[in-house]
Amino acid sequence: MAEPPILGLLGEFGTADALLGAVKRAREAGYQHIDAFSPYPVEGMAEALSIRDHRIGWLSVIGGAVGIAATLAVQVFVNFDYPIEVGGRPLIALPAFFVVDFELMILCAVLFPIIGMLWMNRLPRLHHPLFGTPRFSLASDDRFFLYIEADDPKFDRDGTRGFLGSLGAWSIEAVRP
Amino acid sequence: MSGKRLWRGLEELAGTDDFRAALEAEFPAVADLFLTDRRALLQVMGASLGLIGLAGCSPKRSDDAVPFVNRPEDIIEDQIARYATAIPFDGYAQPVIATSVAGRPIKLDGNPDHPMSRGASSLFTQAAILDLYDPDRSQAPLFHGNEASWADYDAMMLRMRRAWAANGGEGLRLLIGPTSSPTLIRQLRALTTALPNARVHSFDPLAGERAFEVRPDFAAARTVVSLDDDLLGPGPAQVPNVAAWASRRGPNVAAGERLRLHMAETTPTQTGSAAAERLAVPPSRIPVLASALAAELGLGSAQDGLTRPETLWVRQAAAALKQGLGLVTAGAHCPASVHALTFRINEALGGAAVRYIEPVRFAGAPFLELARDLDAGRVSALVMLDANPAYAAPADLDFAKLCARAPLRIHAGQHVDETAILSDWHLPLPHALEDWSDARAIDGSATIIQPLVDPLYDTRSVHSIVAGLTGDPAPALELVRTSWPIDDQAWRDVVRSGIVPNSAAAPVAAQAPPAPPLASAAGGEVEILFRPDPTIWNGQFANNAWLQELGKPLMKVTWDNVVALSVALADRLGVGNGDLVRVSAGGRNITGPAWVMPGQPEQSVTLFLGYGRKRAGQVGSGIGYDAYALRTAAAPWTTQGSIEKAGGQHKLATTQLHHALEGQDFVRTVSAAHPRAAKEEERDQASFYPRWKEENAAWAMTIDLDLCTGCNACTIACQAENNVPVVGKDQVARGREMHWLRVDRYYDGPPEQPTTYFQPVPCMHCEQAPCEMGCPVHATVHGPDGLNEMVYNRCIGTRTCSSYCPYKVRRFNWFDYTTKAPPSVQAQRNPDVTVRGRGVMEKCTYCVQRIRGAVTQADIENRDVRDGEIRTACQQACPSQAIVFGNLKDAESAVAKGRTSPRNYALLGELDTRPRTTYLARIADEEA
Amino acid sequence: MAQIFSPTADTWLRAVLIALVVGTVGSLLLAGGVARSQYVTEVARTPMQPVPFSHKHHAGELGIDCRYCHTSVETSADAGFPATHVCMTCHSQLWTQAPMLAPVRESLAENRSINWKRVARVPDFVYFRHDIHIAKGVSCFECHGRVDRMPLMYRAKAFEMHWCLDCHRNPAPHLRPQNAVLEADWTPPADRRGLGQALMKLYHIKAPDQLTHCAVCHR
Amino acid sequence: MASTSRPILPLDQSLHDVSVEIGRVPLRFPARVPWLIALIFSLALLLLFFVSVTWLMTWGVGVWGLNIPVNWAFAIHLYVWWLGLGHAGTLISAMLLLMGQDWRNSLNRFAEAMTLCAVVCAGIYPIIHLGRPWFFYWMFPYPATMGVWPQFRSPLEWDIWAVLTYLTVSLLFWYIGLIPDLATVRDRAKKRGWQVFFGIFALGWRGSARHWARWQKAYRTTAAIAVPLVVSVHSEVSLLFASGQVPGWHSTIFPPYFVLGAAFSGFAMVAMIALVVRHFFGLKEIVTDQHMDVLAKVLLASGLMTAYGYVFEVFDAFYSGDAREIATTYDRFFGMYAWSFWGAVLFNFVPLQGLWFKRVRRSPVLLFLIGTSVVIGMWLERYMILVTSLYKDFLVSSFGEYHTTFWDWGTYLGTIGLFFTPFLLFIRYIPSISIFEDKEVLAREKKEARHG
Repeated sequence: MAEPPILGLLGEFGTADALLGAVKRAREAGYQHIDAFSPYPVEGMAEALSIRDHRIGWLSVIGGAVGIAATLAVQVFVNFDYPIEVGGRPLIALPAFFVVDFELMILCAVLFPIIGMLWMNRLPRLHHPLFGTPRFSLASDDRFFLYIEADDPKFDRDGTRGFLGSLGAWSIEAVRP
Repeated sequence: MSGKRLWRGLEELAGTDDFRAALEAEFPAVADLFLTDRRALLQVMGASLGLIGLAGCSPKRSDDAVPFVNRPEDIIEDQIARYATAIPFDGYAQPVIATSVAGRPIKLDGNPDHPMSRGASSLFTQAAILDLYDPDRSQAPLFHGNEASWADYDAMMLRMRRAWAANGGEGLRLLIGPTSSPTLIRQLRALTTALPNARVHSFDPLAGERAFEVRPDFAAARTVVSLDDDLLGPGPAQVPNVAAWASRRGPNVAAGERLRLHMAETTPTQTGSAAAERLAVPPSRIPVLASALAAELGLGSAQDGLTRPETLWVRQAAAALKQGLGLVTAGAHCPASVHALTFRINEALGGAAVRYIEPVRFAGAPFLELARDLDAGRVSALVMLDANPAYAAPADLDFAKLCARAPLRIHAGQHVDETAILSDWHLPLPHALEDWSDARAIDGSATIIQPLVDPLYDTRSVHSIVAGLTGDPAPALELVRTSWPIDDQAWRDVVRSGIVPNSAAAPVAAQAPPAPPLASAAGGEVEILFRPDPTIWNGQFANNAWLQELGKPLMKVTWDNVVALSVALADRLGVGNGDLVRVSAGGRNITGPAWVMPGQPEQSVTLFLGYGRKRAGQVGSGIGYDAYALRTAAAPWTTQGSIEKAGGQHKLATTQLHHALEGQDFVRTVSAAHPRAAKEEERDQASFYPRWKEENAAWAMTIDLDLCTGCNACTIACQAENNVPVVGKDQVARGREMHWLRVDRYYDGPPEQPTTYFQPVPCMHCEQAPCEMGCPVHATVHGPDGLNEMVYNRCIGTRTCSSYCPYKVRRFNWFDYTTKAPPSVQAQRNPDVTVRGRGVMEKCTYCVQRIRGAVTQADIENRDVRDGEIRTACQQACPSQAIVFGNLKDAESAVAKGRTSPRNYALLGELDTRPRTTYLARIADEEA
Repeated sequence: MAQIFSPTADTWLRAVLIALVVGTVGSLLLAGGVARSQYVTEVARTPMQPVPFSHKHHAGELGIDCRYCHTSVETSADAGFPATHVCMTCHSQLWTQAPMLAPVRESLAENRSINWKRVARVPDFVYFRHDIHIAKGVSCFECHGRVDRMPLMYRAKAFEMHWCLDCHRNPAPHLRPQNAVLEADWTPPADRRGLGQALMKLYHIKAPDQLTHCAVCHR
Repeated sequence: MASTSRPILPLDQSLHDVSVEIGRVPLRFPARVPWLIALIFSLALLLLFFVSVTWLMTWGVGVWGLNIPVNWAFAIHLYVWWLGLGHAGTLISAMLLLMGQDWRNSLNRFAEAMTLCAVVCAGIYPIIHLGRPWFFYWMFPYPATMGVWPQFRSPLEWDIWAVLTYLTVSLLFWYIGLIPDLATVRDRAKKRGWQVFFGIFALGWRGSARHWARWQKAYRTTAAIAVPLVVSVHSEVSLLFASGQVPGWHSTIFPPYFVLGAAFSGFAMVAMIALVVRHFFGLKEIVTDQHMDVLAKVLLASGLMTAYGYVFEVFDAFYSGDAREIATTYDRFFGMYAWSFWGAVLFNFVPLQGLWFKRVRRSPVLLFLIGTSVVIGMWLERYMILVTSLYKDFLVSSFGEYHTTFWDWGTYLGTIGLFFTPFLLFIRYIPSISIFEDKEVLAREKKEARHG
């Protein structure tokens, strides 16, 4: 009889270090499509999963640039669109303009990375197969999970289950759609 | 004449029902919780006058366009018409040019063609327009307080006339307020001839002791010694006096030629402030000084018992007089003996600088005789014309009781006042702009008073009323016309020009008046003086909100009269400003707020008449204390009495809290030694900013502090021109007065003998304005012609501009000060100036409406604006012509010349705001 | 643990988020639109007049000069409305019994004004002057539209500030020679631009900064 | 790291305990009664706020004691004060996060929430103090039919943007930091309603390593930017005054002077609130005396810096040699409003000196009292800066006086309600202390404890 298809296997660990070790071992074992879940960011996990993503930082830089440029543009435009003398000050009074420029630079430098982060994380996502697995709720409490996806080339239902067991997972669950 | 037709046009405007509806919608009669004092003033009254052109910050407005049925040739809906006429003030004509828009008179200014005005005007003239629209004016005849009709009155008068015709007017007494109207005088003479037993009495609470009119001629004088004569102060002669005085000072007069003023006075006045040598003495010393001065000039024996300052002052005055072209004047209220002395002194000095003319005003039998007759029950009918004895009569006469002795009492006046309620009949008189009349100016020259509008209410001219005593009440025009036997062409010219050619009184060879013995009995604890209030005068202006809210020239107190006492006396009594004091004399006493008056001699107290009115109207009733209550027939001007602390405080609303110059150089003085007013560092300061390109106009103003006498005419002129709202005592006390142009007054030196400075402060129109920089919405910006423009409809009320303004000339509409004003008051508003709504900032605009008007006109004619073509309201009113406005780009303009004067300096110049309004420093009076 | 949300929840959430964004932007645009709509600007508003006066007939077909009724247009800020007797100069002869003209006759008889409704109007705080505009060759039709084609008078232009500014910033294209100012069917010459420039000089039209600063219209 | 040399959290608790201890606050609320009392009280004040504002809108700003020359007083003074209180939140959170000061974790969430509420209170004022508030949108550049634009040289224009930016950034910073904890609470919630509520706001956070990585970058970036923001915002507020020539305002030391004062008052506020919350919610294990001790030290430090600002402002006035600056300074010492100056000095700096002693720093009561005194002191200082400068500026003739009215106070007390109502709701329904960060710290400390 064919078992119902699964999306992957979820192994539960007790500590951050255990998880970290498990992840490293899994990589060594050649697993590609894996993810780790923890109640707090675990030091070294990014390296272990070789996540190298600098786009957030750049988004902030871009945001800042866009913010300041746009504001300055508006300020210059309105003063040319309807030039009015104000207190004998020059039409384009950069020192005065710059305060607002700075504030909007900051605003955009914050908005861009945050929106970008959510976008790249594909959030918000209220429904996710993982939420269906009974013990996963502990991921936000004090447990640590290693997730090996079914579409991983090396994935083999029983083999992987065994592998997770060998990593010392307290529990192993199948994630179903 | 146009008056009638104009009014018909206006009636059409006001008459339609749609219009009334629109009017109701525009002015809901909502009582304003906060402005309690003003609330009364803001009650909506019926008369729905022209709403046309009344601008406001809200775009809501009636869509109606209501043309004439039959348009008169000389009027277009929004076009301005100007007519020459006159406003009587204490009987004297104040010559004016009245401006009216679509038949609504909105402004009064001096008549440039009249020698007694030369285009200038006093604060009273400026404020008179508001009286026309006073909602409290009496609107119909009253019989025992109930509305009656003229028909009823005429019926009654018919019976009386028969009786009088029979007995020659037995028991008929007229009591008439000060008047110089040739027509009225003619009528009164006719009446007394027709009814030989009738008598006409004069009533003037401010009547002086002078035998005839003294016309000091400053133009011919180099030294003027004034014995308590407030020549430059408020009064019917203020404008010509100040103008003449100014003609002998200012930039065009050589240092040696400058008029030098020696003043001996009790309570400080504007004249004293302008004097080179001011001596503060109690009134009892004035006669002594007079005879000492006479002695010094070789008339009579030398006086002894003078104090050192007195001796010094007399010596200096005499010395200056001896140099020739001298003139000595004495206050109208001084005892006859002093007038006799001054007469002799002037004779001795050659009398070059003084002329005497026959009294210009009607002199009837004394009021005291009337009182006696009333007491004796010899009066059967008492007709009181434009007089308010019930309020202003000497307290010891108890006029109310006397009055009751007359079986028939008729009162005619513009208000249902204290006297009206004692009378059987009250008859409403028209405002001077509503009916025909005539009057003589201070120099005797006559003016025909023509109406600009038909009477707003059911009034009848005083001429018609007097005519009604002996015959049919003919219309005023007819009566006036008959007094001037000239052909119609001449008549039209006279009416148009506002002056009857060569009607000025010719000088008379006056003979020395009898010289009664010098009476100077200083008894009692303090000497009490009675003086007319500087803005409310004898009480006739009590219901004029503009004058009520105007700070008194030297005290800057509004909405109140005070008890002025010296610093030393205040210390002794342990009172400060606003502490209540009780002043007693002759068994009577009044209680009023004390005011510590620098320069007031120690043992003297000054009481100001005009307040404490019971029936002045919603504005003027029940404020201040009634100084008349202490005044006796025997001693109307000075008396002896005592003063004590009454306990308690009275909240005074002053527009200026601090008075000492505190070592600052806001007001500067130049002298031969130091001719330059501006400091070195203040000249041509560098700037980080590139200059903006300017058009061919750069508006600017100079104010000559050497000529300013602090008379406040500019402030009221500005208020009338620019729809400046009245906010009431409570708001003023909170520091929220709205005057665009204020006259600051500073003291310097010892409080017993201070130097007094006046400084008018309008908007400075800074070239590098701090205010503009602060506004987030471009509501106050700079025009290419250098104006600091204030755009009310763009203002959101952040008030940053005011926070940044170093001169604090900006005013804010903390509440809705405008839309709840009675329609009649709104009808005065200048349609060329936006009426500011709640929550917007406002300030002096250099009368931008006048500038734009002239510039646009010049544009239409493809020419440049001429120098002097644009005159700001303040400049136009100023009697001493201290204010000059014009175009800096035009090197020939008066203002450009003034800018180059070494006396020119900028207020707070060190801030580098580069004001367009600059000041010309005072010139020190060189030592005699 | 069980799923809290069904798979469709995400769709809903996204829908809501999008709706929020669209809603905010949309409402702003709407506000802007309303401010420019006829409802606010009252363009084409045709108020009910006491007498259905036809400019088309009088000005257009009969070719009566504008100034015949609006007498003060050249000399005053206000163009002026015709006094009743102006109407009666003709209508005492023509259509003397026309019921349509009853209000006019009553007005004259009872000496009561006719209550015309203003069609073109600027707010109270705007000080517009007809005389200068006429003097500088700005035609009536610039602001009032082709009244000679209006059976009943309606507002032709949105009297908004930026509309005034457009002309004050660049008057040349709106200027006409004096003889054409009141000319309804004036056809500009081929070289309109050149004419505009010439008239700018002829009329001594000032530089834009002097025509657009606040005090020009606001006092 | 320095501060972890001594564990900041007690080691005898498990990660789970942390979830329980904090998570139970929203889910099974401990201190119902005191919370309810507090809420009722602040709701009453909120009512007063609405009454006052309605009154204000009905009649105009004249209902306040303002006048010419003192045409800015309570509104602007409280705007500055509230904003100052707010700043500490951002500073504690951001700056300390960047410096890896673990002790922040138990405090930052209050602090940030407090910032939000304070900024709202502050942001209200610049709008309601307008003469015609219904036109406030004229301050934004939008294509108007008037064709007129805002005036970007105006400090008030700067102000609007600064406050808007600050509000948005604080909100985002607070919310982003909150997401993982919302997930925790979501997963522990039993009632369906709570699950959905927290579920939606947790945005479906799963704690994936990849998410954590990006999240950390974004969070730290925001933090890094928030610090200069705080400085810029209050500097800008100070320019509101320094841009005018008014003596007592026109000074270059204003920006740092204002920023320091802001942080000072803010730290005081945080300390007070932390003490109260921990007392009522029994969070002694999370917000430890150790935390309060460090916070007290920071308070002392910022207080001393502010004191330096005072000294230097006076020095500055005399050093400038400007007669008017000197006059204003004298007037602050001895003038009509001297009480506000000396009051500020007294409340700000005298009790503060107690913090030199450990016993005081560790005593909740004393620390609370000192905090209160500082908040009052800074209130007086802002008042002093506003009124003493305006009421006597240049021309002797236009010197004025300022007297508060009932509605001045009504509006002010009202904003206190506006501050506490949302704040109380926050601590009631949202994890008011960072759960995951505390776990992080705890885990690390345990590890360090293990490896000696």
